[in-house]
Amino acid sequence: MEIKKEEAVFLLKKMMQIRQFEDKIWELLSKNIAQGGSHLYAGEEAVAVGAISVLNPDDYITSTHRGHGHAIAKAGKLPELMAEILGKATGVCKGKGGSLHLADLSQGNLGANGVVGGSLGIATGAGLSIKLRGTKQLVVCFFGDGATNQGIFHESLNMAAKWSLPVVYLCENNLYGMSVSVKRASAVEDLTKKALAYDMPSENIDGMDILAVRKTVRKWVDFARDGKGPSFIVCDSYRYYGHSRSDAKVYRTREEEKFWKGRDPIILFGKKLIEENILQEEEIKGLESEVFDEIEQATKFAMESPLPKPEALYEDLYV
Amino acid sequence: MEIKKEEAVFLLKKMMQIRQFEDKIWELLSKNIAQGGSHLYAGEEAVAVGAISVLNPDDYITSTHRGHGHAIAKAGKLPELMAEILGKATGVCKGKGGSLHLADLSQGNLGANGVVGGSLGIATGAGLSIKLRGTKQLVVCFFGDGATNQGIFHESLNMAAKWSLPVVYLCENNLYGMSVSVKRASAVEDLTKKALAYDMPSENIDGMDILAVRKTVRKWVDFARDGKGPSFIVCDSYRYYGHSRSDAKVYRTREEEKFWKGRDPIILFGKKLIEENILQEEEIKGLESEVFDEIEQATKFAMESPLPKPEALYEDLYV
Amino acid sequence: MREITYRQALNEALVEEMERDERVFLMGEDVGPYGGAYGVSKGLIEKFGEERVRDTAISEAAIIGAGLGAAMTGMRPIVEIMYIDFIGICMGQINNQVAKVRYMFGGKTKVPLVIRTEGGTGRTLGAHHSQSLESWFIHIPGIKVVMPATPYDAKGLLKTSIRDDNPILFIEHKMLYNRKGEVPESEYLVPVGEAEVKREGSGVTLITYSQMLFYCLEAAEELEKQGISVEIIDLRTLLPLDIQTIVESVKKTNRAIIVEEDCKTGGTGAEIGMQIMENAFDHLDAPIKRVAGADVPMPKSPNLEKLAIPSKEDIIKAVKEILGK
Amino acid sequence: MREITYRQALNEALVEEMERDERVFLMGEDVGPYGGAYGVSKGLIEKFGEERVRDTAISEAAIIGAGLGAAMTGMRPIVEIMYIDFIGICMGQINNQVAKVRYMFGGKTKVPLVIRTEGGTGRTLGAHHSQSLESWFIHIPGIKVVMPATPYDAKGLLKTSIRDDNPILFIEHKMLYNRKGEVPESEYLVPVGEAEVKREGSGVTLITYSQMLFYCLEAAEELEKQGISVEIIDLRTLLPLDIQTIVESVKKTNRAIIVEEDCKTGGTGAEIGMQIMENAFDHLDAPIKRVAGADVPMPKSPNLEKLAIPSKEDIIKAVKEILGK
Ligand SMILES: Cc1ncc(C[n+]2csc(CCOP(=O)(O)OP(=O)(O)O)c2C)c(N)n1
Ligand SMILES: Cc1ncc(C[n+]2csc(CCOP(=O)(O)OP(=O)(O)O)c2C)c(N)n1
Ligand SMILES: [Mg+2]
Ligand SMILES: [Mg+2]
Repeated sequence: MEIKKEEAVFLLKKMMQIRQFEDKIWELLSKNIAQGGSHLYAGEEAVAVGAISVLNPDDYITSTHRGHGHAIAKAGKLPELMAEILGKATGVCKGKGGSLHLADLSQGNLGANGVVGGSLGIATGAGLSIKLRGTKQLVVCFFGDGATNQGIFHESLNMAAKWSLPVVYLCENNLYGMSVSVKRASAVEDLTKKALAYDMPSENIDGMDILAVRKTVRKWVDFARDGKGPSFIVCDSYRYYGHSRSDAKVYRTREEEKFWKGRDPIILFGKKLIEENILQEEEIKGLESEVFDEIEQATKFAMESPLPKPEALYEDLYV
Repeated sequence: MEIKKEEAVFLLKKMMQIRQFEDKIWELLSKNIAQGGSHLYAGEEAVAVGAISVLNPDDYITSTHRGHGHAIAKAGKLPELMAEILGKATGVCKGKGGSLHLADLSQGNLGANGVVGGSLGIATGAGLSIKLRGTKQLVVCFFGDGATNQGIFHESLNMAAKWSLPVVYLCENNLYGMSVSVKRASAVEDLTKKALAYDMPSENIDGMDILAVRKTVRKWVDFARDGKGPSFIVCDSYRYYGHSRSDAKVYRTREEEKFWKGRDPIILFGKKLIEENILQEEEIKGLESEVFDEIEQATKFAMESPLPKPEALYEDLYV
Repeated sequence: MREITYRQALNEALVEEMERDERVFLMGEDVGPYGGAYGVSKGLIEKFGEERVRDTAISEAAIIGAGLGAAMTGMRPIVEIMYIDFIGICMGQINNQVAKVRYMFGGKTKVPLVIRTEGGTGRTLGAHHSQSLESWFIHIPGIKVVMPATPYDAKGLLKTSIRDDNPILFIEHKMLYNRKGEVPESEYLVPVGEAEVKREGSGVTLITYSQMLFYCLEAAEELEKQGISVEIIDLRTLLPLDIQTIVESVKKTNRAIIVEEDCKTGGTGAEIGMQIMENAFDHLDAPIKRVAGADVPMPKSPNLEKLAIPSKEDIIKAVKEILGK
Repeated sequence: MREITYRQALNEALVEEMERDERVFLMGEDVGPYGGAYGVSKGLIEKFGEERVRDTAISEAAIIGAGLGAAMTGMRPIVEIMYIDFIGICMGQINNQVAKVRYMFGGKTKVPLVIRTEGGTGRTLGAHHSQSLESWFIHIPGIKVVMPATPYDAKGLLKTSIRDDNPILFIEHKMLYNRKGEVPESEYLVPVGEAEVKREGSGVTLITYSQMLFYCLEAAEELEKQGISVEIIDLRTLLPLDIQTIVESVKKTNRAIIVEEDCKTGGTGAEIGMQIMENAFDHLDAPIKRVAGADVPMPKSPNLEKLAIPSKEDIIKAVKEILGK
């Protein structure tokens, strides 16, 4: 395994941050401390962390309704993200966005999106902007399997391919769009076929294996940076929680859940690091408790933060 | 050539009707007798006539902004169609639709559409309706190359493929969407590739050869009627006139126009019929002048027809 | 009379109409085994099977387009757009196709299509899941817009909408699904296009619909204690607007306030207010008022979300202002 | 002063702003060699090249989305939707993304995006090429809506819109492209958000915009001959609405008529009328009137098309009615 200890620690810790962050949000939702919808990313950590870890800080990402993981991976600060989810004035969007709209423009995160497929056009336009400005940046555009059935997905891929824009379209295939399986929603189960309509190179990889994600994304990131245009990557993964709080998960079996949890990306990566003698069991435990403290602090910060002032209602609308 | 004389005459005459109809509309536009937009079908006759000639009367079609040809081929009556284009009360839509909205529900023509891609969903829904009602009908959905870049094209094909609906999606590839060539608009020049995203069978054929169109469409019509689902056919063709009256055609060369006019579907089919001794030169001339008379009569009817009464403004909105 | 929830009332309407007419079917995202995002179609797929209760891909434009094609060819589809917030994606299909085909084609087709959707604020879901976009649709001739507030009206109006030969946008409210109300066991219908006086009064007319009805009713209770009598009209249908019922009331009270949850500017209150002005100007003793949502995207924070829509207090304040108290 | 057409005026604005700021670029269907469906961008691709004048596929949603993404990352795109009739296809992108990102993200981004489009009736193009949909957009907080009538305003407002850091829907009118008017050679700007009194008068205020301005001016000429004095306000920007200019005029004339080309119900006149009522009720000597389009999809027939929108005669009639003459 060609990975330095420092990097391994970084990756593992990021994944742990996401996992524990999501578990905490779940807890806050259950206690009604967090209100509204939150679509949790637990189980899919290897995708966001793997993909974003090969980017430069000034590269862009666009995110989804299931965006906590992307935001954390893209240098998002846990306290401000947590505060945003609770709708607090200290949140990264001043409490106006919430879970579905985490964005941090200063970190190149062009935003989560409450609309499935809603970021596809934005990512494509950011790619066009890079091309016109002549920088060496690029965009990773995250979206779910369900989003590949939205018209704008197709319009965007066509535009990016035709104009050879530096965008990596990264599909997080977690088998379901809400309750409807890929099998029931899409005419093709192998989603890479959707790129054939645009002569766009595509690849399907194991989204539970962070090193596989990194390797593949790096390949297509280099491709884009070399001016060779966009690509389409499908990462197979699984969301551990239901689609949202009220989801009884009638559409999937407990066996299936067990199968995927048996391939947990954090455990898998941790095991590998131990096997290859890069990290020791204790170090991993240490990381976990470090992250635990970070999450506790973030939660404390978020919970103690004030709600926005009433005047904020009319602020930030127009420049 | 396996075609009976009666049938050959029918096909040839239909194509002539469309050609002369369109030439007449062009004349009426130039004289400002016809107002507004009319996108003329001249040059593409083999596609509409070939495809529709293999359908049953109770099969459906959906049409486009370039819809005169489809309407005529689908048993449309020339006088009522001409009257509609002139906005007359005797028109097939009582003068409310016009050139862009020719429809004749009683003949299974679910309508032309001023919106590119606007009929794709309707065709798909008609296919679903057939499936639910359990009849043996089917739908041929016409649209242009440009429409394949619209989101709803993709959503519709996915839906039809997933549900195995009896719809033949027929793309009239006349090389341009208004002024933008397929090459400049679409990431793939071979439009059949767009069906790969839906595992939908597809075929690219010569749309200037009416027999080729008939043969291929019949194959996929049978396929749909057998319950095997949708298909995607790309017919290469060419529009003789500009996109609309004001089009200076700066985006294409006179050589290209000459090349395609050298493959005129009516002349080609006529020649073949003479070669194979199915029709004589004189018979063809005779047909042409028969059609000439029909068009003159239709024009007279249309021009002499009254405009709708003012009360008509508020009629036909709600049931 | 028995009390059931708005959700159950809608569910009963779907079941009864699907049993009554086999041309009726339901199609949308997660309407099958999941039972719809807010549970309205629970149990339907078990009862009517996969052919008549169809889970679709996330393809709003094709859902509407396909609904239209089916409606034009002999079926009576009910299609669901999960949140009205997403309806922009299929606005082209609704505006240009669904609403216009009949007129454009000289009356030679009809479109018995119900588009069920859900709107409004109250769950701190932020700007993409909290909109009230009904006013776009009252500007689209060719469709009707129905927005029931009570379980009784929800059931009666959904049944009537399904039987209507015109396309209908049927907008439910996310905060009403759990609300209970009296609903008879036996069959009944509520006509589309008729408002109802939900509370009689003499001092001022509150014109409202959907969730805001309950805010108005609460405000009226409180005002009554203070000796102020309020009449409340629940529009139930926004297009066509039952201006007659409104005008009759305004002629009696001489004062009108429109209470609406949507953003004020360009909202439904503007049209209602203008129609009152056009039809009852001489009866007005004070300018018509609007108590409406703030002109901002819906913020996530629970306190800002509350501020962004009318409150009971806002209504009470407006009533007192219009009465000069 | 020299006279040029509305088309030329717009073209000059594009050229000047693209020369001034290299972040400005144009993207849309047939904007390149074809020069735009109505010829506004003729010559631009020759001047600025294919990178800055981009012909797109027929993909309205992606056009808007990509414009937004570029605007958020340092560019100043002008995107074109060929007819406003097609804007429903990208309504989701405009409403949920373009208009909302800044607010949702706590003010941490800005969207210097101009969406140019074209609307209105007059060419007997039927229901899919003749709509006036501006009222949908005044109901979308976060964007601005600009609708110039004269060549002077077209140029000055387009330049200002391009320099604005907010998203702007800029709606041209198909019947105005060939209309000439005075436009200075030297540079000038017209501020977004300011209405203008285009004709002073005393008896009644006509509030209008876009093509209807000229109908109002003609009606006023004729009314003057009959001794009736009419004041005409050209709104120029619909959102934000310059209610102050309107109210000042109404306080003077005590009568207001809104003349609008869009369908009456839920149209812009409703909002304008309500704001007048809210701000100048005590100054009104008569109910505010709307002279507006018919509530139908636009019929093809030339006679019905004319009937479906206000005529000079309709305006004259309304003025006389409001004056009790
Ligand atoms: C346009 C649109 N339609 C429907 C929804 C409701 N919705 C939210 S998430 C979701 C499923 C999305 O599936 P997928 O893209 O696979 O992402 P996942 O949730 O699996 O991560 C749906 C239907 C939405 N937010 N936007
Ligand atoms: C949604 C939409 N966008 C743009 C237009 C304007 N327009 C009318 S026809 C056309 C070109 C269509 O090209 P294609 O689909 O290839 O059909 P063709 O005209 O070549 O037959 C365009 C851009 C439209 N009518 N609808
Ligand atoms: Mg998914
Ligand atoms: Mg074409």
